[in-house]
Amino acid sequence: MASSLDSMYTEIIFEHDKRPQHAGLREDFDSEVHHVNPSCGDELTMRLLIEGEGDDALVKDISYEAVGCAMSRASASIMADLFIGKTVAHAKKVMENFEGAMKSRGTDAGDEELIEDGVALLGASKFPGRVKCVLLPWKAYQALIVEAQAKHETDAPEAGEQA
Amino acid sequence: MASSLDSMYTEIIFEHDKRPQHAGLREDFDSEVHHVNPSCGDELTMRLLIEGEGDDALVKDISYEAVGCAMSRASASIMADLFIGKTVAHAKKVMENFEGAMKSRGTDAGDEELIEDGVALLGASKFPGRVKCVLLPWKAYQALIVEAQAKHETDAPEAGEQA
Amino acid sequence: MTQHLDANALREQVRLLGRDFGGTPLTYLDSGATSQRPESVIAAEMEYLRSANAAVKRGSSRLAELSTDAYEGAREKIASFIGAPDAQELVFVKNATEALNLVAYSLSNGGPGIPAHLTLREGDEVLVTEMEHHANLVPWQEACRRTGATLRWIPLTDDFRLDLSQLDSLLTEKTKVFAFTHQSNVLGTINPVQELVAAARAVGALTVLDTCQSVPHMPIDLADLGVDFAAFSGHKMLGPTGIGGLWGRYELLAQMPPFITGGSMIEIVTMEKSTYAEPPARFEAGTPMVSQAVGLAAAVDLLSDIGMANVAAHEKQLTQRALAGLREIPGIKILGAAEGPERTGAVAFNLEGRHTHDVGQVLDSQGIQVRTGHHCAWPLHRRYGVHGSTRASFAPYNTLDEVDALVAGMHRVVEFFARFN
Amino acid sequence: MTQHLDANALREQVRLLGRDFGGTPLTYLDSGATSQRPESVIAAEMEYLRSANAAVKRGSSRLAELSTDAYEGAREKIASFIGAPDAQELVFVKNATEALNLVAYSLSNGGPGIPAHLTLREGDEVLVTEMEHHANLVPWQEACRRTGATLRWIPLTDDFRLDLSQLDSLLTEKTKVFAFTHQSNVLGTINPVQELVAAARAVGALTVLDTCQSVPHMPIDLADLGVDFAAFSGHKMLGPTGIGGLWGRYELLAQMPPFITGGSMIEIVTMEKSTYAEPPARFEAGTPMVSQAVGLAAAVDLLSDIGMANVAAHEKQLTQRALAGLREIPGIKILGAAEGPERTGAVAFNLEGRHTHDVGQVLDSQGIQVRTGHHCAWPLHRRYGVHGSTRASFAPYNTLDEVDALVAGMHRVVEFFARFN
Ligand SMILES: Cc1ncc(COP(=O)(O)O)c(C=O)c1O
Ligand SMILES: Cc1ncc(COP(=O)(O)O)c(C=O)c1O
Repeated sequence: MASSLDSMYTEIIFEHDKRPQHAGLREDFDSEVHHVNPSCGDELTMRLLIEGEGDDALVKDISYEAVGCAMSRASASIMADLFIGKTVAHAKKVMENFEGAMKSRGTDAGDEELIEDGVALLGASKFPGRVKCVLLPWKAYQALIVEAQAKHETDAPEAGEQA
Repeated sequence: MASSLDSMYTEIIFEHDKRPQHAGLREDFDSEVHHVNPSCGDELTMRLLIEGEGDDALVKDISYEAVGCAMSRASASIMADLFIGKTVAHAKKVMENFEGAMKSRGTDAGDEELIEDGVALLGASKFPGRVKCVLLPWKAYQALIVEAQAKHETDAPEAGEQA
Repeated sequence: MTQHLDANALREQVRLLGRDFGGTPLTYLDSGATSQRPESVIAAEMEYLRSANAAVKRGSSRLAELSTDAYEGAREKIASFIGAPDAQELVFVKNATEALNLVAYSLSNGGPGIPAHLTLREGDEVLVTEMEHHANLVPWQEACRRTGATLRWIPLTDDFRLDLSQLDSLLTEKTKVFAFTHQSNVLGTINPVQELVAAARAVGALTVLDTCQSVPHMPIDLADLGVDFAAFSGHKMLGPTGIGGLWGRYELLAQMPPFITGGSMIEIVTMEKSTYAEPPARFEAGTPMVSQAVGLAAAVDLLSDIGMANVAAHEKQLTQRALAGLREIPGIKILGAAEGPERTGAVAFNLEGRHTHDVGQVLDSQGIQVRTGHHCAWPLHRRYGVHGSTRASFAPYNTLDEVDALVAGMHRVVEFFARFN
Repeated sequence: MTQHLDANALREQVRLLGRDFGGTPLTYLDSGATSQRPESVIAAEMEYLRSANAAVKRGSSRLAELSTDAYEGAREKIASFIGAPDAQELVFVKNATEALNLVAYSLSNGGPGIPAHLTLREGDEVLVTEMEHHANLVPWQEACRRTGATLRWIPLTDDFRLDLSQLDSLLTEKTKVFAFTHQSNVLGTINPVQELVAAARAVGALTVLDTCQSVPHMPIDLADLGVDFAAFSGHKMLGPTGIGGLWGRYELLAQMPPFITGGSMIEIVTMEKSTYAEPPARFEAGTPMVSQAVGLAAAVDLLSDIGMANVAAHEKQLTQRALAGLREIPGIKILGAAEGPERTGAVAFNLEGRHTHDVGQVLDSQGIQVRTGHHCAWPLHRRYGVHGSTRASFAPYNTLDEVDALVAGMHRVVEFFARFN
């Protein structure tokens, strides 16, 4: 069997697939999205809760329900684990590094310091057809953060003046 | 210049093109059609007057206005000349023989006894793109005769009983 | 016609099938999605391009004559292949999806003088089935939305057939159009076309048959089937992409308004108003896919040479072998009936606890190309409680060895994932 | 980029141009209708078919990856050739006619949540011109009929240009769409796109540019031209039939409802209802024309190699030589302006007292292939009081010798008919 297959499907992937971290939908959230992968019908519902404003805001919770392949389920689990408890600014940096590596077709190994367990997902970067599966939760987070921040700004209209 | 060109464009064609027989639209008619050749925009208005019923009816007049190439104008002129004064049955026989020869790509010379001057039009049968031009008036006649006969039947509803 | 189909001889003609992936040979089992083009099809298109290519049906030049002959000759050949009584009933389109949209739009476009039985209106119903490909579902949803008509559908039974028990209440005097597939692209189920057509006729409904998965795989006689319209794609029957057909009864086409409009489909054009040519020209606006029609005619020649009865028998054999082999593997659930006269062509399945993407990936690592996902039949998958399936589908060039490779490949898939249990 | 265009070198790559008719060599002067495919275009398509052909954008197989890369790579190459800021703004269609119908249908389909500026309604106006090809006229007549909007048009001047003297009263706040051609396929007139776009912007009208006759013949930068949509056909630019493009601003495409619906353009499908994918997928229902897109990308490579500025200069030279030669022939009337910076590409004319079919036939007997008839621009011909015209049109592979053959050929036409005076 091709070794690129073995570098994609590893113990850690199936660990996350079988026992996804932070899975389930929790009631306390600022924003919710429902994303699908139209070519295979995979579906992801994800919720985000943040605290504070701007880049310094904290990711308090990411909860989700993911129907999909091992790669996309592991990806949601790993991402949630990476982001929860971190600042929005940090999440953004991780996201950029991870997306770049994921789309590099295996030429960019990513910054392990930043993306940590996300490295385990990069095996899929050699399979362009599967990159979408892995990025599904990350794209969901991108939509969620925009919405959550907009909500916080409306909730606290004086924020701008206070700054 | 190719001899097939010379066999299409003959004195007799240009004679009819320049001095079309029976041209002009006359007021006494049973049916009228307006046909076009959509690919070049040629237009033909043609009228038919018959006398009597069924196959024995006489073609009393064919009048027309033709905008088109030399072949299609000559065709209208020659056809009108062939049909006027003849029975509908005879016209039908001529039509069948002529159409068969015209669509034969030059393999069927037609029955000269029947189609007479129509022979002059058969040079176009080697040019499939031009067959439409030549057949335009003949198709018009086919539509006209159906309409004219229908009209005569309505005008004389007892016709069937009398026969 | 040969007595038996020689798949290996045919494979020699399909260069792509000989390729490998770094030493792993290719096993192409996705012809239900798109088939591979034999050299004779490629050669016919090239020969046309090198000797006769020009704008068709225009004027007085010899190249235009040659190209028109090639295009109309292709129409005649393909029409006769599907049993169309008259070549003028065959409209060339880019794919089956365009063909089905053509009917759905034409019936909802209306216009001056279009008869009521060819105009969808509020109060009318369109009947489809729960096993349709999206191409024979979404256009009807949209036509209903535009016109106010109502969409209804025939549900599926637990044994992967149309549930016809309530047909009387679904197919009624209100039904203006009944659109259904000849053969499911997932289940392989062949529907009882003549029975359904008779029922539609009895209530005066028009019938639209999706023949995407039947024309490439069995002998078809549209006149005999009795439907009013049929749609198919060239690329699923050894022909080029970019060409397909809509067949329709001439008396219906002749009364229907156009769909796509523009050059070559008109009669008279003024700035104020246009009138339209007779079918098939009325439905072929713009410069047509001439070289692709020529390619499809060559594909039809090849299929006729092989003999469609032989194709059907061959694919039946492949299907049976696949079903028998896959059934033995623990954890595999076939999405479709057991082998029988009313199922062929495609074998879809799931491996318990594993997603179709993951299964497909491990098959791919062995060079085996199958389709994963919902195969554009999402409602069907939802009906059977699955999100997708892994599908192997066959063409005349597939061999029993390839089916065996699939079965062996699935055994390896099971082993591979067992490591992580 | 070469400094000058070497038409003879290019001719070596186009096999059909070397053919003859029983000893009479071919002179192909009908590339405005359809161009000939160079061997590099044919080879690119064949290479794809023999190594990578599969259903694109589907699942987890390596062939699907290769074919998706080929298809999306073609999109990027072609998008950059026309100056599209983002490849996702380029929708593949079968021809320009489909592209223009796509816009006309999408703007008249309506549906939940479609903004008003993208929905044609009663009271709205659509503005076109009297020089449009039927492909950019009839779809708008039909869209107006379906929606109750009103069609208006810019008339033509006696010197073969748009008559912009009344533009203020034609292009108003009521105008929702202004659709016009970049270059007339009959007159050769190049319209002042930027001026017209500015006027449309001032009243908030969407602009739709027919670039069928400009993209193949001159450098085009759509972003720079400022239009909202543009349509072109592959077969007029050395590419295959069956492939063309609609370019549109992403923010508009993203808000527009689909045209043709079916597989691969959906987001979620249930029996009741479907939602749609993002552009360009939303507008590419069904199996796409992958090998043809690959062929068109190869054509674009070739044109880029030659350099579009060189193509334009070369065709300008051919046009001038044709105009100069034909003008000398008694009885010939050119349908179009004298040579100048705002006219190129096509030379249409009439011979007094002779029908275009008859003229074309005698040219054909000399191997010269031109187009006869109204060239799908019937209103334009009516405007100038003629039923049709004979048109010579050029591609990069045409030579001055061929233009001289046309002029000599027309001298012979005059002699031929003189026999019968
Ligand atoms: C100006 C113009 N617009 C539109 C078209 C239509 O192109 P197609 O037939 O490829 O759809 C043509 C070519 O025939 C044209 O010259
Ligand atoms: C049953 C069925 N209908 C319709 C289609 C659509 O065909 P195309 O994508 O060629 O338009 C397909 C193939 O994808 C199919 O299998």
